[in-house]
Amino acid sequence: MQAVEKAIKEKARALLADGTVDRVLGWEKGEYCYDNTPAVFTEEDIDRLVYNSFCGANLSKYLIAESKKEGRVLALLKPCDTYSFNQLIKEHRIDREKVYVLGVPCHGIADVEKLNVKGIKGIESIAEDGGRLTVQTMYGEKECELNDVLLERCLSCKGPEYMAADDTVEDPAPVELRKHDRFGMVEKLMQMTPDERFEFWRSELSKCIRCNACRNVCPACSCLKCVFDNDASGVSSKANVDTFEENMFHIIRAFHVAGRCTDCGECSRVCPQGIPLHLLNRKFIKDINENYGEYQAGADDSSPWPLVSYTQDDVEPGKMEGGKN
Amino acid sequence: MQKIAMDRISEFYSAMAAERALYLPLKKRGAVNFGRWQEGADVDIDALHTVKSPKDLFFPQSEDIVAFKMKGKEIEIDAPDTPDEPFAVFGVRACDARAMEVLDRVFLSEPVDTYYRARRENGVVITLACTAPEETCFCSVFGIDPAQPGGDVSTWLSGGFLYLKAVTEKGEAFLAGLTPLEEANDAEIEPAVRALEETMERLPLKDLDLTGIDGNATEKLFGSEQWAELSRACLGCGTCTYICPTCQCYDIRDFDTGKEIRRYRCWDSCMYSDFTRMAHGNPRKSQVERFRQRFMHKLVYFPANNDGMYSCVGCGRCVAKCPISMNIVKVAKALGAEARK
Amino acid sequence: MQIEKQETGEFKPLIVAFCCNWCSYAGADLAGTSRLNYPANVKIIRVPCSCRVNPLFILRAFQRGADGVIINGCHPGDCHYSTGNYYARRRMALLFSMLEYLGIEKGRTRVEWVSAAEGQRFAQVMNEFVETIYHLGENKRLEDLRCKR
Amino acid sequence: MSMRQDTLIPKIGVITDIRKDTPDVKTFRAVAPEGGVVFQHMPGQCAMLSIPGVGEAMFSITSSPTNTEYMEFSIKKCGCLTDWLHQMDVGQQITIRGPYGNAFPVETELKGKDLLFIAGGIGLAPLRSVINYVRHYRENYGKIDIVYGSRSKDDLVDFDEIRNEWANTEGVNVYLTIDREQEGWDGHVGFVPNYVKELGFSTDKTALVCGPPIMIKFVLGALSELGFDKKQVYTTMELRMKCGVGKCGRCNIGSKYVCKDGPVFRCDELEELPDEY
Repeated sequence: MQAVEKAIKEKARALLADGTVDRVLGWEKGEYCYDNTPAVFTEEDIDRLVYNSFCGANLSKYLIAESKKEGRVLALLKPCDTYSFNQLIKEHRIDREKVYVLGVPCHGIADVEKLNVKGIKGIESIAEDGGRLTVQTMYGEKECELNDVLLERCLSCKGPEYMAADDTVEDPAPVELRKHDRFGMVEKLMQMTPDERFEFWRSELSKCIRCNACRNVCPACSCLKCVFDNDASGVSSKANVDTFEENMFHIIRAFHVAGRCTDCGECSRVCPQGIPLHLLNRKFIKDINENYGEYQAGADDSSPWPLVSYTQDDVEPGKMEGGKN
Repeated sequence: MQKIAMDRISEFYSAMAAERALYLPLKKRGAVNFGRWQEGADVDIDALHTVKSPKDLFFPQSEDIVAFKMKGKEIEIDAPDTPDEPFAVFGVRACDARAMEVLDRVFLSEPVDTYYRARRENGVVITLACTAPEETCFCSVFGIDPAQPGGDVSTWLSGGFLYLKAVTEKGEAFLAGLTPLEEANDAEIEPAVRALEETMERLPLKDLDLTGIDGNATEKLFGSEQWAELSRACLGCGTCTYICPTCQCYDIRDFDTGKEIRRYRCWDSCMYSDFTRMAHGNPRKSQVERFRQRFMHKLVYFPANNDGMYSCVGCGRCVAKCPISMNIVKVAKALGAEARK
Repeated sequence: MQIEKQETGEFKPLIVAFCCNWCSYAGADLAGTSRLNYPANVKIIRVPCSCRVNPLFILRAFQRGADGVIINGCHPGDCHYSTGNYYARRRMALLFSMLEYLGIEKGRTRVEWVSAAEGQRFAQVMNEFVETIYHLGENKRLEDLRCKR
Repeated sequence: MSMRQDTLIPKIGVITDIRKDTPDVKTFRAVAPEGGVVFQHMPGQCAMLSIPGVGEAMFSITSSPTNTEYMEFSIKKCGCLTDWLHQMDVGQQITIRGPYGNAFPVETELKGKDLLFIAGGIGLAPLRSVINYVRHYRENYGKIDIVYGSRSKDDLVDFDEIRNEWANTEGVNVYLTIDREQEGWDGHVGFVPNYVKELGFSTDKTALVCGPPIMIKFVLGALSELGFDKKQVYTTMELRMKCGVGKCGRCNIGSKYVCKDGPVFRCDELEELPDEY
C-alpha cells in the first residue's frame, strides 16, 4: 500500500498544482499506526496524508458538506465507497461538479477489534507485507493474516471496480476477491426459531447505548433532522429508556435506509458495542433481491430504488419470508 | 491483606452476591459491560475496559426522577423512592475509580444530587489493579497509579490468586462478612506491582504533556484556530460522551405513558446539535463549537472550577472507540504548543 | 394516547386498524351501518391512504398497548391516488419480514385490501384477525413497560 | 409520608391571574396551593416552570420578594412551552422549582447607590423585580432612573404599573422610548442605546441592563462612551437550561454556569469569559 500512498500523493499534488481541485479529502495519520482520521489537506500539509489498511472511514458522506463549500474537492474513495457516493448523487445530496473522485485501490480494511480478539493488544506498530501483518506489541511480536482480521464488510467485498471515478490510482498488486457468503449469517438467523431469533436480537440490541454513531456515520442517513431528534415526532429520545426503544430505533433506522443502503458496513464498524447492525440492512437487501429483483444501491446514479418503485404483482405483505416459524 | 485462589473465584462472587447485589464485567455477545452477576454468568475480569464505564451504576443512562398525574387543571406530583438497594461493584479499574471522584465533585456539591448520593452510599466499590495496560492508556498523566486502584476495597491479580485489601471502613466492613478469604502477606503482590510498573514505562502516551492546558488556559485556547481542523471530521455522535467515565451532562425529558407523565433524566452529549438549542436559536451553531466545548470542559473549565482536577482520567476509551479516531489525546497534543506559548 | 385495556381476566386482544379514507374506512362504515358484528376492541385510525402508514405508527401502536396492527387499503389498482397502495405494499412486505426476522410473532401485523363495498369482508377480516391475535396472546415482544401498569 | 426532596422535584403553583401585557407577552400570577409564594427569592433569581409533558424552562421571577402574596412571571410567547402557557386559564396548576442562580446585589453593592435601569422589550421582566424591591426599600437607595424601550407602544410590558406607580414614586424618573413613530405616542422615539446616550447619565450611577443580546451589546457601548466603568454595569443572561443547578452541563460560558454562577453578571466578569454568546 506504500506504493499506492505515494501514487495518491503524486496525483493529489498534480491536481492541486494545476488548479483542478483546491483541497483533498483523505485520511490523516493518527497517534498509532491504525487510528487514521478523515481530514482535508491542502498543498502545504498533503504530506500528512496516509493510506493503508486502516483507512476504514467511508469518506463519501463528508462530501455532502464539502460540496457545499467553495471550490472543488479531491475525494479519495475506495471501490466500495463509490457506491455510497453514487447513491448520494442519486439523492441529490452531493454537487457532482464540485467533487473530483480519485478511486484508490483497497486490499481490505483491518479491524483493530479483531486484532484485540486474537489477543493482539498493546499495539506499538504494524508492518504490512502482502497479506501478512507483523504487529509489535508491548507484550511481544505477533503475526496474523490481514484476511483473518478484516472488517465484516470486506469479507463480502463488492470488488475492485469503481462505480464513479474521475481518475483512479493503479493497483500494483491486486488481491484476489474474497467471496464470502454475504447472506450466510442472515440465512442462519432465518433458520432459527422465532424465539431464538428474538433472543439473538434482544441480546445484541440491548447493548445499544444510543450514541447515534451508526446513524451519524451512515451515508444513507443524510436527513437534515432525524425523526429521532425531532421533539415533535413523539419518538425523539436520547437514551433507550425501555427495551422497546432499542428495538424501535434500529428497526426504523434500518427501514429508512432500506433500498438505499449500499451495505458499506460503516454502522457495524463504528458501533462501540459491536452490534452487527449490517445484519439488519442485509436482511432488507436479501428480501429486495429475492422479491423485487437483484438490486445494488449505488451501482448507478439514477435508477429509482426499490422502495420508490413497484410492480402490479408484487408479493403481498406477510408472504415474504422473515424467518422460519 | 487477604486472598482467594482464582480457581475458587466463583465462590468469592457467590459470597459477595449473598451480601448485596453484585455488578462486575460480564461478556455479552463480544462486548464487556458491567452487569449483575448470577450463577453461570460470563465474567471477564481480564478485559482492560468495559465499553460503558461503571458510572452507569451511580448515574444510570436513564432514571425516573418524578412523575405527574394530570387531572384537569390540577397536577399531582409523585416522586419515586430513593434507590436503596445495597450493591457492590467489582472490577473497577483505577481510572474509573478516579472518575467517580470527578463525578462526586459535580453531583455531591451543593445542591447535592440525591439520586446519585443514594447510589454512592449504597455501593461498595471494589477496584482491580491492571495487569496488561494497552497503548491507549494514559492514566499516569493524571497521577493515577493503576497498581493502587483505590475504591473501598482494592484487589490485585497475582500468581493465580486475587488479593484484597480494604481501603475504607465501608470496604473493611464488607470484607469482614466474606468467608472464603484466606490471610495473605502484602509482599505477595510485589511481583505483580513491579511488572505493572515496568509495563507502564512502555506506554506510548505516558509522556503526554498537559503543561499549560489547565484552568487558566481559556483565553489562550478558546479562540484557537485549530478547533475547526480538529473537529472537521467529527460525526457529532455521542460515542465519546457515553463511554466516557467522567462525562456527566444530562437531559431532562418527559414521557407520557398514557396514565401519567414520567419525567426522567438521561445522559446527554454536548456533541449533539440540540444540546443548547433554544426557542430563539442555538449559541453553539456548528460542530466546531460543540467539539470545543467538550474538550475545553474536560481540560480547562473543569479544572478551573475544581482545584485543577481534570475531567479526564486517561482510560483511553474514546481513543479506542471514536468512529473517526479523533480524541482527547490528539486534541491535547495539537493544543499543547499553543497553550505553552 | 393510551389504549385502554379492559380489566377483566380473559385476554381480549387490542387491535389497531389503520383504514384508508377512500376504501377501507368506508368499508368499516358499511359494516357498521349494516349492523355486522366485529369486536369492539378494534380501534380504527383513519388515514388518507394506506401508504400514509409510517412504520413508526405501527411500532408506536404496539408501544402504546396494541396486540395486533392491521392496515387496510384499497385493492391494488384501485388506489384513490393511483399508486399509494402499491408503495404501501412494498413497505409493509419488507417491514413485516423484518419484524419476523427479529423474532416478533408472524401474524401480529397484517395488510388487507378492503373496498368501500366490502362491509361484510371488513367485519370478517377483523373477526379473523382478532382470532389470530387471541391465539398469539398478548404482545410481549414489542411492548413498552412504561406504558403497562 | 413526606415526599422525597431533591432540587429536581418541583412544587405546585396555581395560576390565579393572567394579564395580557402586549400581543405576545403575558404576566402570570402564581401562588402555592396553600396560598402565598411558592418559595422565597431575591431580585434577579429565576425559576423553572413546567407543564409536565409539554416542557420545562427557566424564567426570571418578575415579582419582588417584598411581595409575599404571590409570584409573577412575565413570559413572551416563543416556543412550545410558552405557547401552552399563553393558552391556559386561571386555575391551571403548573410546576415550579427554584429559586435558581444569583441575584442582583441589592443588599450589598447596590445599596445606597443611584441606580440606572435600562431595559428593552421583555428584558424588563428580571429588572421589574429589582425596581419594585428598591421602591419598597426606597430609603436604602439613591436616585433611580429607568430607561425602557420596545418596538412599539403596544409592546411595552407592565405599562400601567410603569405609568401609575413607578413614575409617581419619589426620586424615580422613567424614560420610555419606542423604536418607530406610532400614532398615539407622543413620547420619545428611537433605540434604547441611542436614548441612553442622549440622556447622558452621570457616571456615579450603577447600571442594570437587560434586553435582547444586540441591545445589551450597544447599551454597553453607550455606557462606556458616557464614561461608565464595566464594574458599574450589571446584566443578566439566559441560555438553555435543564437542571438549574450547574450539573446538566449546557448553560456554561467558559467555566461559568449561567444557572448557578449567573444569571446576573457584572460586566467586568462577563468580559473575562470567552465570547461564546
